[in-house]
Amino acid sequence: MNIIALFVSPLIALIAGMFFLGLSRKISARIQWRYGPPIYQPVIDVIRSFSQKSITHGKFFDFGIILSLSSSFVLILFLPIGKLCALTSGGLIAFLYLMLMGPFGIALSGAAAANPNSSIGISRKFLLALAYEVPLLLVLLTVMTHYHTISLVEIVNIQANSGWAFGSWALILPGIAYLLILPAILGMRPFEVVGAAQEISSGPIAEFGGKHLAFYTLQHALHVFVGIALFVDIFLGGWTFFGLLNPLAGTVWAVIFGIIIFLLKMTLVLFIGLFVNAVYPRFRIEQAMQYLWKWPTLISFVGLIIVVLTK
Amino acid sequence: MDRNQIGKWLKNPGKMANKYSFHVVYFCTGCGIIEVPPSITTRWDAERFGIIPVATPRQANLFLITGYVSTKTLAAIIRTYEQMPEPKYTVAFGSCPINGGMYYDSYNTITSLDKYIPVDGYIAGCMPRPEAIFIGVTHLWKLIDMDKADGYKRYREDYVHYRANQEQILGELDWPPLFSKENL
Amino acid sequence: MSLELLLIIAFSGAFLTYLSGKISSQLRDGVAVLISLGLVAIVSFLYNVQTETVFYQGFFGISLILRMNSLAWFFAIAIVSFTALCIIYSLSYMKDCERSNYYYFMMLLINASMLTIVLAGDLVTFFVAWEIMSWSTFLLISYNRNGALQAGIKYIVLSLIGSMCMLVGILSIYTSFGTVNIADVANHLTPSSVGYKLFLLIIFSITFGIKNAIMPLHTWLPDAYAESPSPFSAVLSGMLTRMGVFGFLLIMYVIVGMKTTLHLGRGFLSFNTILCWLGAITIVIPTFIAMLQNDAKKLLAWHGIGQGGYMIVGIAFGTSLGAAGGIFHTLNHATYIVLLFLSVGAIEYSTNGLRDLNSLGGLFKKMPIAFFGGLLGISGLIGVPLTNGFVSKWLIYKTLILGNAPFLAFAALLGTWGTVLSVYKFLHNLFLGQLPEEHKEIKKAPLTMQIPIVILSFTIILFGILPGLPLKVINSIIVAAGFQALDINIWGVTSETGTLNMLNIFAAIAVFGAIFWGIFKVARKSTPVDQYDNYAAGAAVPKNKYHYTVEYYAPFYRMGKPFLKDIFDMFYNRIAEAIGSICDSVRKIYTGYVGSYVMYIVLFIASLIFVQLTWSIF
Amino acid sequence: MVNPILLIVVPLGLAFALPIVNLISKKIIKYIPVLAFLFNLILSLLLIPKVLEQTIIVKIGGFHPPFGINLFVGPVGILFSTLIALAGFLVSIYALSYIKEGPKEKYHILYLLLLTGATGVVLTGDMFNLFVFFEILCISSYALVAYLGNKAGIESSIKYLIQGSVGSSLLLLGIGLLYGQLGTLNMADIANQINSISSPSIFVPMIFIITGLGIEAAIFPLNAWLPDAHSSAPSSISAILSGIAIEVGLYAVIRVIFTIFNASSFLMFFVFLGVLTLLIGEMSAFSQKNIKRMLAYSSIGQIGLIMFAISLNTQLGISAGFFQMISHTLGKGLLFLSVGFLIYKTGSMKISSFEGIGKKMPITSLLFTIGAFSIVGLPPFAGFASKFMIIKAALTTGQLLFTVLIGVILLGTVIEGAYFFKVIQSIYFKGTTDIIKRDEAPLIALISMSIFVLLIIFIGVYPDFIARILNSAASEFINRIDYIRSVLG
Repeated sequence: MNIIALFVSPLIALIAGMFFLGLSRKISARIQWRYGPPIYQPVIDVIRSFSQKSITHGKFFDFGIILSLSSSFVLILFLPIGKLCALTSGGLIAFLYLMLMGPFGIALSGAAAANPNSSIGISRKFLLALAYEVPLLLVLLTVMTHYHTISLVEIVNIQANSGWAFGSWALILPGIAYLLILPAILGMRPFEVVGAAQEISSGPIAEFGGKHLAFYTLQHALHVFVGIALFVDIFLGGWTFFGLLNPLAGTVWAVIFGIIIFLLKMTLVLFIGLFVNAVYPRFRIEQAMQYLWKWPTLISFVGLIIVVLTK
Repeated sequence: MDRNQIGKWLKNPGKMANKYSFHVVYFCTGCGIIEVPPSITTRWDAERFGIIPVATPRQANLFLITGYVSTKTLAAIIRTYEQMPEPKYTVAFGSCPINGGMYYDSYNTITSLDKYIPVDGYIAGCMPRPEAIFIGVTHLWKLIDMDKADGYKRYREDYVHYRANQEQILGELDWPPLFSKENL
Repeated sequence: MSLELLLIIAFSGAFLTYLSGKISSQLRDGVAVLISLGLVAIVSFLYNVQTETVFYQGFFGISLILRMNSLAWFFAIAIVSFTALCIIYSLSYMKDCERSNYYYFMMLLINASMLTIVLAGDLVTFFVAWEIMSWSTFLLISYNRNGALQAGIKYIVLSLIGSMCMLVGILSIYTSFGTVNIADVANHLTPSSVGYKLFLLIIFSITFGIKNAIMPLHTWLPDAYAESPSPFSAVLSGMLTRMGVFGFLLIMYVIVGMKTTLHLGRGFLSFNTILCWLGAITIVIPTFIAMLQNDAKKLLAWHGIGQGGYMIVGIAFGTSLGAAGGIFHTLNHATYIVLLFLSVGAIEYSTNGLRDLNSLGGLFKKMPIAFFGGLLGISGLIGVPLTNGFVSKWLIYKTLILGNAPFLAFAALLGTWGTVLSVYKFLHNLFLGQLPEEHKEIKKAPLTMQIPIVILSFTIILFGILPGLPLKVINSIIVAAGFQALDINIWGVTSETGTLNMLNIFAAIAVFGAIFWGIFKVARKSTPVDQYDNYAAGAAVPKNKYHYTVEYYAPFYRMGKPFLKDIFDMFYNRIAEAIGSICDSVRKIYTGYVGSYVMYIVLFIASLIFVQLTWSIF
Repeated sequence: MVNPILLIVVPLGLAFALPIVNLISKKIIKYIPVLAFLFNLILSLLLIPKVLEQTIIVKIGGFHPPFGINLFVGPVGILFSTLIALAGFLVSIYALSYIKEGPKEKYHILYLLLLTGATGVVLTGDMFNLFVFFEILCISSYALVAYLGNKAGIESSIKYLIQGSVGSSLLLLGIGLLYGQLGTLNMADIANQINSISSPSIFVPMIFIITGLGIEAAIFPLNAWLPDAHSSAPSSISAILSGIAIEVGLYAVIRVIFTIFNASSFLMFFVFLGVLTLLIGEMSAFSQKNIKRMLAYSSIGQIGLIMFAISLNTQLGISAGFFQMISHTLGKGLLFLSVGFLIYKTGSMKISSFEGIGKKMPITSLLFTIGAFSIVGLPPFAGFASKFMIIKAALTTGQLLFTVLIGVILLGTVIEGAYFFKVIQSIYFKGTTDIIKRDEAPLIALISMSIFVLLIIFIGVYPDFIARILNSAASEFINRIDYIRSVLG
């Protein structure tokens, strides 16, 4: 199973991630009363990027983006996609750290380019990351404390009984907090300050063209995938759906349907983010930080206290 | 997408992708930029052709020059053009880049953009309507299919010539030549 | 090889170095390197040796003892190795500096005294070595003059306060039990009262807390780190400050004993919980203060404080995982902070003493070795997987989360995310971004400066991928302290509640890295361009007109600056000022006027009579 | 058998012989103190083992005490006389190169007299003799303080003189009152009879004597003369005043309290007084700009520490106090001596003028540093061992009060550390970074100071070397009956 997951889950993640990118463009267009691009438009973009002759600001410029993409793929291996999970070593903590490496690689690469806009973008990225990591860490700690495990797989499996985490009411507040910070994790509006195209020429990736841009797009797709999948895994029960798959237990079909259920759940969550994305303007970075450190943090903090007290 | 498209995709995916994914650097050079917002928003929705604006030339493959080009802007245009990765296409929008338009005798407006950077297609008019942009894009598709949108190649081949023209009008350029003898 | 001989070599080596410096500087360099490497060799031969010798009885008849066990060996090998690397580094860094003989002498003296501290089998030896370390450190902190003087005074005053506390503690043990032998003291202490144990723990915690710079006793550290010569800053942050950790281990788990320490008090008001929380505060606040720093070494110094918090949390939490994590973090922190200080030192060397984050940048092409040192160093500091920092932090997080201390875990994790910001700023403002014109031509860092950086970088990766190597020793330490043994493999830690397999992660990253590197190579070749050829809305990026790394996290500064002040430092400064003014007014007792002096005599007689009449004591 | 009286007679005789020698040769006179104290040192060292076995009572003129005057050469006496001889010897070596101007023969006479007086005070067993020797000590020090003849010297000498005279009068009054009531001046005899009279009538002489001696002993608040006198005397004399004179004064105070009046209940007051003296001394020294005043205030602090230790009234406490005296003599002596040349070369007593002197005079600066470390109490120097012993003594009593006072004392140590380290910083790490031509103190002075350093390190590392004599000295104070018995037979 692990061996299969090793090959399958990166593929699923990549395809689903690209699909989500395309979907989000399409949905946004529809919300704006446009026809919108074909859903496979991101794939075309990636191919186009690959075909172009990019520039490089040196070896380190290349290194950063390769590091970013490959660590994003490693991250996928730690994520239970349906019932597939290739690596469990280190649990959610290792996962958190690996989540850091993607943006970190891009930051290194962008800074090596020495573009002022990249530097500003990276600075914003890190500040935004700090801003949303505070509630995110609280949320994850709440979940880990509640289930008393650091393993993502176990968290998913425990939820199989009730179908989702909200069966235990203590986790409702962290769930809300996660939804509040989800746009920030995905880099969507109103938290789109990092790659603000209009003011800082898309920030960290200002110098990325050709294959660098292609790699970045893939990384971004994976990032979106991970951000949503994490929510699905820790709150919506991952592959489980209120005992729907119980009759199939032990068969290959259970795995396949598990993945499908997982992806459906993800799509659902994505929609929530997209609606917010489509109708909101952008926060300034200070506003974003203040917002993230106010409501989501407060909610998740209260959630953590409740979980600690009820334990 | 129809059947024969698939064949083309398999044969030369890069070219096809370039066709259907125009990332445009909208350089707000002149009054023509006023026609761009309608074309990318709800009314005409350029995104259905894969055309989206990007913020930096590094990510773009289409350069839309919207309106007259003053000598001062020319420097920025050349710089931006040179920073775009190949393959890249230039479309001049409005009559001014073609022949100077109403600024034909202005002392600081260049009358023919083609002398300084290669232009793959012109959209004439003052101002052209947004529909004209789409017509221009479909023409560009055909040119790409026929490998005739080869402005960037011309630029490489005739770089000495272009650079001389640029220096003639701008004086000493404050950036090094894009192509030195080694990488020509 | 007996332990006395080791120390004799260490101490006499220091003097020998000084004397040979009088003859020629090359000879001195040779002797210094030889001595430090020799110590590394000797200590590594002592692996797995358990021995104890009484080496001196002339100090008030107290048997002074040297002892070697796994705890001592672990710290000893770290001390001598890091000092050796820093000595090698110093060869070129300190080449044209004044008083270089003195510098080497002090370095080796500090090395020897630290070695004595860890080998001490009784508290008097411990104290004596501790004090020698303190004053010699003071002498070396002050070495750089100017700003260093204030730092030195701050250090020595706090250090004196600490050692006075320890002196009281040691003598109270000595008078109570009549012995200072650590093992005997531990035996005697078992039946004594809880209050006395708590007293000892608190009084020693002050000492070690000052040395390990736990909030609110940290104020000496930022200045001291920033103002010392870089190789010494490295030793200072890597090992010398961590003598505090050693002290905590000693007092908590050897002298007072693990079972007792962990059960002093109830609930939140227990000794180890409070220490944990102090550690947590130490993690968070300094890490965020570090973001505001503009001096590369000061930034690292604040991180030094913050990382110390992890060790304290790990050790004080009192589980095998936590203790192992805390001890391992001590070693890891030493590797990467030494590496970072050496990298900064290389920059200082190349740019003639610049370490201001706002005026450097873009050095990564000019100084690739220092850059990779810095990169790996900050990766370790953050705890990026595959570096050793990850493993120890993982151990600490895991024990905190599973030990139902989510708030402590939150503090620890938050510290890490704060670290990311400030160390990225560190890397960016030094190495990445644009290269200022004046640094186009810089001095090349010589080989002796690069070798230690390479070795340390390699160590970071090695311990990151194969953490089992040091964890094996650490396991025996924690077992000796009475903890349950961990299931250590060469690639990580196994347990029912979560396994860490660094080799897996390494393999995954390596495979994916190779795949994408391959794809990257196969894809269309990219054109190399100059660093200044980048997009700024069609205009040229001005050279040297402005430096965009200034105020790197400007929005955060605007928000955080009012809150992120070192209030403790201000508080202490106020106290120092107050004491100064009190002293001044006390001095006015001596008026300089004989009449008042004679009056004092009369007053004295009067007070004697008063005492007699009131209390009839005679 | 060698007669301990030679310890007094030889320097005294040489002091009087010195003017005659001066007539013969002016060059030779400066070697006379050296010889005198070398003799004293050797004699004292020879006497130590004997004294430790059996106290020596020298009956002057063969009259049996209490009728005759006697010398009591007990462990305390021999400890002090060794210390005096040692310090006197080393400082006189130092003075060979240091005293170059002024009326040299007077210096040497007064120097000999000063130390003779000190030796006399510690060896005598007679109350009036104590007064006489004390006066010799004081008067010669008044004169020596004014030796340089400058305004500050004379002013402080007069201040010293006035306070000293008040003290002497009080001392004389006290002795007179005692004599009037008991009809004897022999210390053992007074001690023997002290309980026979009512307490108010011994209390009054006691406070007079304590105050009188306390002025020389620099007990707070009787020490106002000290900063002036110590700072304006020549450095060699400052070393003796700080290292010997005030400790001899303190010895006298303690002798009076312990042996004569048996007023150990009074010591509780002295504990507080000691701590107060320490704090006042250290705090006054803290912001001093003048190095010698700083050292002088530091001496006050050290005296407070010694007082505290001795007032603990335990065997351990008293021996710790003596140990502290030894380490203070060595440490402070070294500091004053080294500072003497630092001042000589820079021409100023301001601490700020020492900036960068560490390059000019590396060895002298190093010696100063070691002295400072020892005074602050850093291992492995003598000051640490003595401070260790004091704290141990205080903690051994097991009383909470002493533990708290130890805290206060250690605070004083921290303050002391702070100001000494500031000086060390300005010596080494301020001023120019250029290479300066060396201008070191003369070799002979360096040798003398180096012996101080060797002793400091040796005692610091091997305190057991003097443990026995300290112990018996402490028991001499504790066992008052033994004292009386051994004198009166």
